[in-house]
Amino acid sequence: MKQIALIVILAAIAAVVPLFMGENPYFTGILISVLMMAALSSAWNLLGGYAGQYSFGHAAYFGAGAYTTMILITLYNLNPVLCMAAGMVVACIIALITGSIVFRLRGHYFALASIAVAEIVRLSVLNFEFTGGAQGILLSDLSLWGLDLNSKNPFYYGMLLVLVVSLGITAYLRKSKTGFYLQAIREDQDAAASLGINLSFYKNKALLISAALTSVLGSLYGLYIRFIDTSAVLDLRLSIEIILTAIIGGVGTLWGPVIGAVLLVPLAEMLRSNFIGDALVKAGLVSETSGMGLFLKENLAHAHVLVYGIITVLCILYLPKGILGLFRRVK
Amino acid sequence: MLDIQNLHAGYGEMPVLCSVNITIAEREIVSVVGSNGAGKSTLLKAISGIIKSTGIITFNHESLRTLAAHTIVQRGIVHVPEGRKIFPDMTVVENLMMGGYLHQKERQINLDRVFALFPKLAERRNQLGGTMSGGEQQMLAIGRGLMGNPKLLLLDEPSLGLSPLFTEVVFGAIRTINASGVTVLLVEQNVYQSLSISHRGYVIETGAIVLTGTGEELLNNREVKRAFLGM
Amino acid sequence: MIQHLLHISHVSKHFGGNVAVSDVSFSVDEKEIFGLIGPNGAGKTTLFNCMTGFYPATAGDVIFDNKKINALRPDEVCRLGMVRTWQRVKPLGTLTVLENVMIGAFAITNATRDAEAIARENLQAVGLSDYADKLAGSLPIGLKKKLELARVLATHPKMLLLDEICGGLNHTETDTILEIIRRVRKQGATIVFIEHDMKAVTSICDRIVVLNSGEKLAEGTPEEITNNPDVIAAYLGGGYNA
Amino acid sequence: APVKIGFINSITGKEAQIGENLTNGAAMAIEDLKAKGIQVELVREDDGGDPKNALAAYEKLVTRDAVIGVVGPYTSGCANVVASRADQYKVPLLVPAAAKEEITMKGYKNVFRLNAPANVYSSVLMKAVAPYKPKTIAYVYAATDFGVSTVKTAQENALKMGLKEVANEKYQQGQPDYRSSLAKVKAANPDLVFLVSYDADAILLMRQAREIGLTPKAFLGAGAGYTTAQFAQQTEISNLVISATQWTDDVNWPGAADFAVRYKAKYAKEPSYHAACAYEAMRIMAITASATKSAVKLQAALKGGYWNGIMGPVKFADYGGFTNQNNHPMLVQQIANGKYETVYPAQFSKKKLIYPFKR
Amino acid sequence: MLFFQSLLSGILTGGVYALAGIGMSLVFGVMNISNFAHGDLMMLGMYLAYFAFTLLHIDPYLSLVLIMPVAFLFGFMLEKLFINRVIHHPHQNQILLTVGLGLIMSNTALLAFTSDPKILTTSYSSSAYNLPGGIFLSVPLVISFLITCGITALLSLFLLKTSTGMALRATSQNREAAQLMGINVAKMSAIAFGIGTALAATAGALIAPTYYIHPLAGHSFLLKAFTICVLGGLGSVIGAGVGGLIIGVVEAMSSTYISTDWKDVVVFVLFLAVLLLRPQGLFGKKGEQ
Ligand SMILES: Nc1ncnc2c1ncn2[C@@H]1O[C@H](COP(=O)(O)OP(=O)(O)OP(=O)(O)O)[C@@H](O)[C@H]1O
Ligand SMILES: Nc1ncnc2c1ncn2[C@@H]1O[C@H](COP(=O)(O)OP(=O)(O)OP(=O)(O)O)[C@@H](O)[C@H]1O
Ligand SMILES: [Mg+2]
Ligand SMILES: [Mg+2]
Repeated sequence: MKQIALIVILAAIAAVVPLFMGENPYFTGILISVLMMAALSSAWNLLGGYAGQYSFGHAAYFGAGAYTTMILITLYNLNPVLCMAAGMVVACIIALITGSIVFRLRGHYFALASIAVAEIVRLSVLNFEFTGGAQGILLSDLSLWGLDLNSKNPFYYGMLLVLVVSLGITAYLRKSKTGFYLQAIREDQDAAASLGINLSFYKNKALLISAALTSVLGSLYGLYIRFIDTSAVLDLRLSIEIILTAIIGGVGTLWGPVIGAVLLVPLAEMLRSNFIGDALVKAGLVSETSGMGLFLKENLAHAHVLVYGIITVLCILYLPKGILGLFRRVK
Repeated sequence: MLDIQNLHAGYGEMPVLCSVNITIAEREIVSVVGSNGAGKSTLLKAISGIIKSTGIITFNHESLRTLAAHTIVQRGIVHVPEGRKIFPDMTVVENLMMGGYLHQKERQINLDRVFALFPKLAERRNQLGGTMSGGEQQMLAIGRGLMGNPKLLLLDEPSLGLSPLFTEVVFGAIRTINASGVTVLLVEQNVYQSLSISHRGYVIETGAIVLTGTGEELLNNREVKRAFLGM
Repeated sequence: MIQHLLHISHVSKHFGGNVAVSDVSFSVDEKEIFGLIGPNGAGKTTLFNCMTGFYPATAGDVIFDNKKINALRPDEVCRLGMVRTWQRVKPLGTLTVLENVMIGAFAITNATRDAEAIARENLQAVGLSDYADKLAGSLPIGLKKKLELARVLATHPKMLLLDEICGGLNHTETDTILEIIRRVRKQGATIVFIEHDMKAVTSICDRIVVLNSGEKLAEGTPEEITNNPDVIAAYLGGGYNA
Repeated sequence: APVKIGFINSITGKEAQIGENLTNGAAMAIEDLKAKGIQVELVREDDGGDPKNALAAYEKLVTRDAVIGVVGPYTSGCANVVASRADQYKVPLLVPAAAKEEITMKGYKNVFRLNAPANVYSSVLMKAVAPYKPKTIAYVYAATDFGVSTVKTAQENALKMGLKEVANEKYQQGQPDYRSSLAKVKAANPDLVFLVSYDADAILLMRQAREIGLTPKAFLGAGAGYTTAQFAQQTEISNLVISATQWTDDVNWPGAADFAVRYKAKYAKEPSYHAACAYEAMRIMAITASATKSAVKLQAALKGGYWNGIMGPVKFADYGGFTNQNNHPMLVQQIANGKYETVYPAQFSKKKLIYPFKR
Repeated sequence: MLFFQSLLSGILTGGVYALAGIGMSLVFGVMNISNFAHGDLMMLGMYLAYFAFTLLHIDPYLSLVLIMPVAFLFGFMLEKLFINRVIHHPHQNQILLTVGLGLIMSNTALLAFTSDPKILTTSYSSSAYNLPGGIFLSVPLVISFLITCGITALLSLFLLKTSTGMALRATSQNREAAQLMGINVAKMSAIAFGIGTALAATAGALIAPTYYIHPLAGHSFLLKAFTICVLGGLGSVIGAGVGGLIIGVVEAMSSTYISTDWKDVVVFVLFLAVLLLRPQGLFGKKGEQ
């Protein structure tokens, strides 16, 4: 109950943020990315964090939403909401097929089988014609059903809504029979089964919810960027990023994914845009023409993924339980 | 031979043992008895170096406390852990071979000795350890310990899950082993049998030694009878 | 023909060339406490695994409550009212003791609050109340056994399969467990009891089946069994005096 | 203060190897201009090949950094996404090397492109070999946007020329073994083998083609991997391979040869056509921006301007469905003993095409 | 003809895959870690071979003598500095640590060697044995296939017969018990990771003469290596060897008889099918804890 209240309060605060921001598309864009990643990783967390089924193939559901929506819109100009619903159905079908195959496997075998399924989806999309194949799908119409695609606010609220739903489901499930059952499955599948838990039913339940949420985010992403191809929405990198966010925030916790996204997404963007180097130069701490300044400007641009890697490693070494784990310890 | 003074140990922030003092002389069988959760296994783990502890543990006048677990084994202290911990994907023979990891030269002799003691293991020599029955695994674990040429053998509930017939065999084997010059520290729930074969015993309660005496004295102690023997 | 709650009919289980259970038959009546004993590796645990859907039996049938349950999944068997404990305990390590038992209780209720109440009741019954908020993984072996028991009790089963639930307990603690089992029986449950502690077995069981190398060696009352020369030779040993 | 312009490029990620050529070309342009007293402040952004990042980069450049023009991005996907926003922010985008036709076919006022789009790669190659009357063709190409679009237009051209398609092998990049696909091609015995591959894949494919003894009348490489110095240097496999390119160092466009010499001195490697495109795009953008000093005027100046540099005459025109597209004449080159020689069109070349191919 | 050409080149390529898979399988088996940096370690081997060739003029296959110990030490050190510290952590943390290490390695290589691919051209890089019937066998692939077979055999013997090999396996199955046998488990993990790294680097060096060398070049092999060692059964050296051959042949065959662009899909479908029938992989053992 407390958690639900907290979700509502934070969501309300997040909802008014755009009102105060005015026209700042760059900043709004980053916030959208944060919300999207938080929601993605929260949806993943239901399956990965609670049920302990480390899916490395969540990009497949994201891609299913994005592709279904974009194909239906470019071909039939359907209402975006209908498209999203269709995307959800497609994602759920993929999830059911995936579930029936991979849920018989455990541990590493499960993780790698989930990658295999996602790769099959990716390669199929790449090879088929109707999906745009390697060329991807570009959405050129700038207005859809009265929605101004140039405005970012609809996407901001869309992502926020999915995040809130995902957190709400998590908070509710955590204290319910399903939540306990998922955790039991995570701890010991044999013990769980012997206590009357239908393993495949509960794993599939978690997977379906997770996949459906993920697909909606994919649909929103497609409409937001207006261009998708397999490397943007179906890549293994995306799946890994989702997991990374959850782990750095705190896996199997309600707020971990949110915290992970709030930290990682802006960090990645700051590194990408060389914000840190620029800030140092602007603050006059480093002269632009000095060796250090040149290094920051010239090399850091190449090195931002390197720095990201270093930060990942440090986080895993020093915050193994995620950032939430850190607070727990302090408390 | 083994001298423990003022030993403290625990898991994370939770203390389990407080101020434990125990001495064991060469060629003795010493039992530690106590109810569930008293800290018996923890005591053995502290001696074999699996968990960290503070205080003094010396073995033949050398301090063990700072040594790593695998170095302690080299000194001749072999710990047969609770719950057996056999290597599930290795065959019976391979499990035993691992027990003799530090004593490669005597492996064959030791292997024959173990097979003589537990013929069932010889029969199942190529079965995967993980598929053995509970009691079979217990034999394997003890056999594996013997492969390590122990000077001091730490046995954690060796009769757990053994049939009555086989429990007798194992207690007999412990005597034989002891007679061949190996000192034994025995943790058992089977209080009657273990105290019967022990020279001395300690009673541990919530992490502290509360009583000590010869095996016989303890068996006849009122408290012990009430608490452990259900009399 | 009398209706038995459980009927094991010609069950065999092979692992490759290894015969773990071979053509075993027996029946258990309602409200009975039924002992299953035998030397190590006799096939007792394997029989439990075949009864509860963890292994498919190579041959034979398991009939429970007039239903054939051979091909059912473990969770289906549990929901029919037959539930087992694990010889190699399986605590849900990062959940608390209370939560572990709640998982059991969810078999009969959907409400979290009810589950908690049932769980607390059963923790009380086995004497684990003080440990309710500890992580199950950190319990010592003896208490883990008690937790196994509490967890299955919380499912309110018709039939309990207990696999060496007293292993690792001393006599006094064993007595408390036996007391609990008697009470459960009084409330209407039937129990199949695997144990090596003969004192416990003889004091509590109505009837006993002895397995040896996968085959049924003997069946009878505790007296009959403890005086059976075959059983003494194969299992009890000469030093045994009941 | 000097005007600010942005440069979005793939510095990391899968496309980084081509991105680096663009980085170098652009940097040389800025240096050259500086020497001539034309100063601009360049804000560089990496998109890592991800359209989401390219969009963030563009929005950052136009809203936070207040640049008045942007050069980039390199990949077609990124360029498409950014191009679709350019009219919203009204900051001109000059695409230096992305090949996808769509980018300049949507009528965006603020999107300009220097290089010739994908269809020209195939059409120019087909024109170059048409006189020799080949009968059959096989396609071997990477499953990427560029690969698929180029082969599509090649198929259209082939149809017009009456060529029969005898094999079509689309492959995933980065595999170590293409022998089975090539063996299939060999079995079909085509006159022409039309190839689209990235850098090193090209070398791999040609090595394996040689291994299994594939010898058509001509290997036609559409840009990318078949136009690198590294490829040419593998003389065992590269000799007589024909390829389409946006630029060569022996073309008779003003400054081309000189650029090649200076580039080589500075970066210790041959410039690729990507580098030349980036150089020229950055030069045009910087000169025009520093002269106009506002995005609106810059748009007009780009629209109306005319330049003649290392990429030949440049004019952003509207034709054949394109808007603001430089109708860049592509070149056909053939490798002779490790060197590229321009062989088509005749007005830009000194050498003649050698046909058929022989080992 | 086409059939035999595909079969043979599939087998030879499979040999290279196998080596990539074996290194990974070892790390899986002993440390129970999915090593997402494996591809980057292969990349390391490629560069080592490249520099040995261009700077020291050592033939890439000969340079293995140099590369293996260097890579072993590197892996040993990686384990001591990083992996070792997460060995008791949840599985997902270990995976992400290796993801992070992989990012660091590939991006450091990107800074140091730039993103220009390097081509290692030896006298035999594109030469082939011409078998009767118009079948061609790549010379470098034949050499590397033979080397792979040798390494696989030696490694299996090492794991099955030597006491260090057995200690490695014991460590993988129960660290605490292994400690009680007197095995220095910390050292065993480091050795396992060292060998895994050496094998990865060897695989990299072996394909260097027929492939290209690039900071991200190892990534194409990462998923293959995973597929192979899961298919063969985690921790099984022979399994990984066979798995590699299967994948090589299936790829070649499906590219010939189905279509080149669907061949990876065929491989993954086969992979899932095998797992459905044998959840522990082809050569995996299944013992309970
Ligand atoms: N890994 C662990 N982490 C945290 N606490 C632990 C751990 N293992 C044991 N404990 C705690 O330490 C205390 C002593 O445990 P120990 O295993 O030493 O008991 P024991 O005397 O051997 O009991 P038993 O007879 O049941 O084996 C118990 O309260 C237990 O909860
Ligand atoms: N998965 C398996 N694969 C192969 N053999 C097995 C497997 N599981 C059990 N066995 C064998 O079957 C026989 C019966 O084992 P089971 O565990 O049923 O014995 P048990 O009667 O429970 O013995 P204990 O009293 O020692 O627990 C044993 O010999 C054991 O080695
Ligand atoms: Mg204990
Ligand atoms: Mg058993």
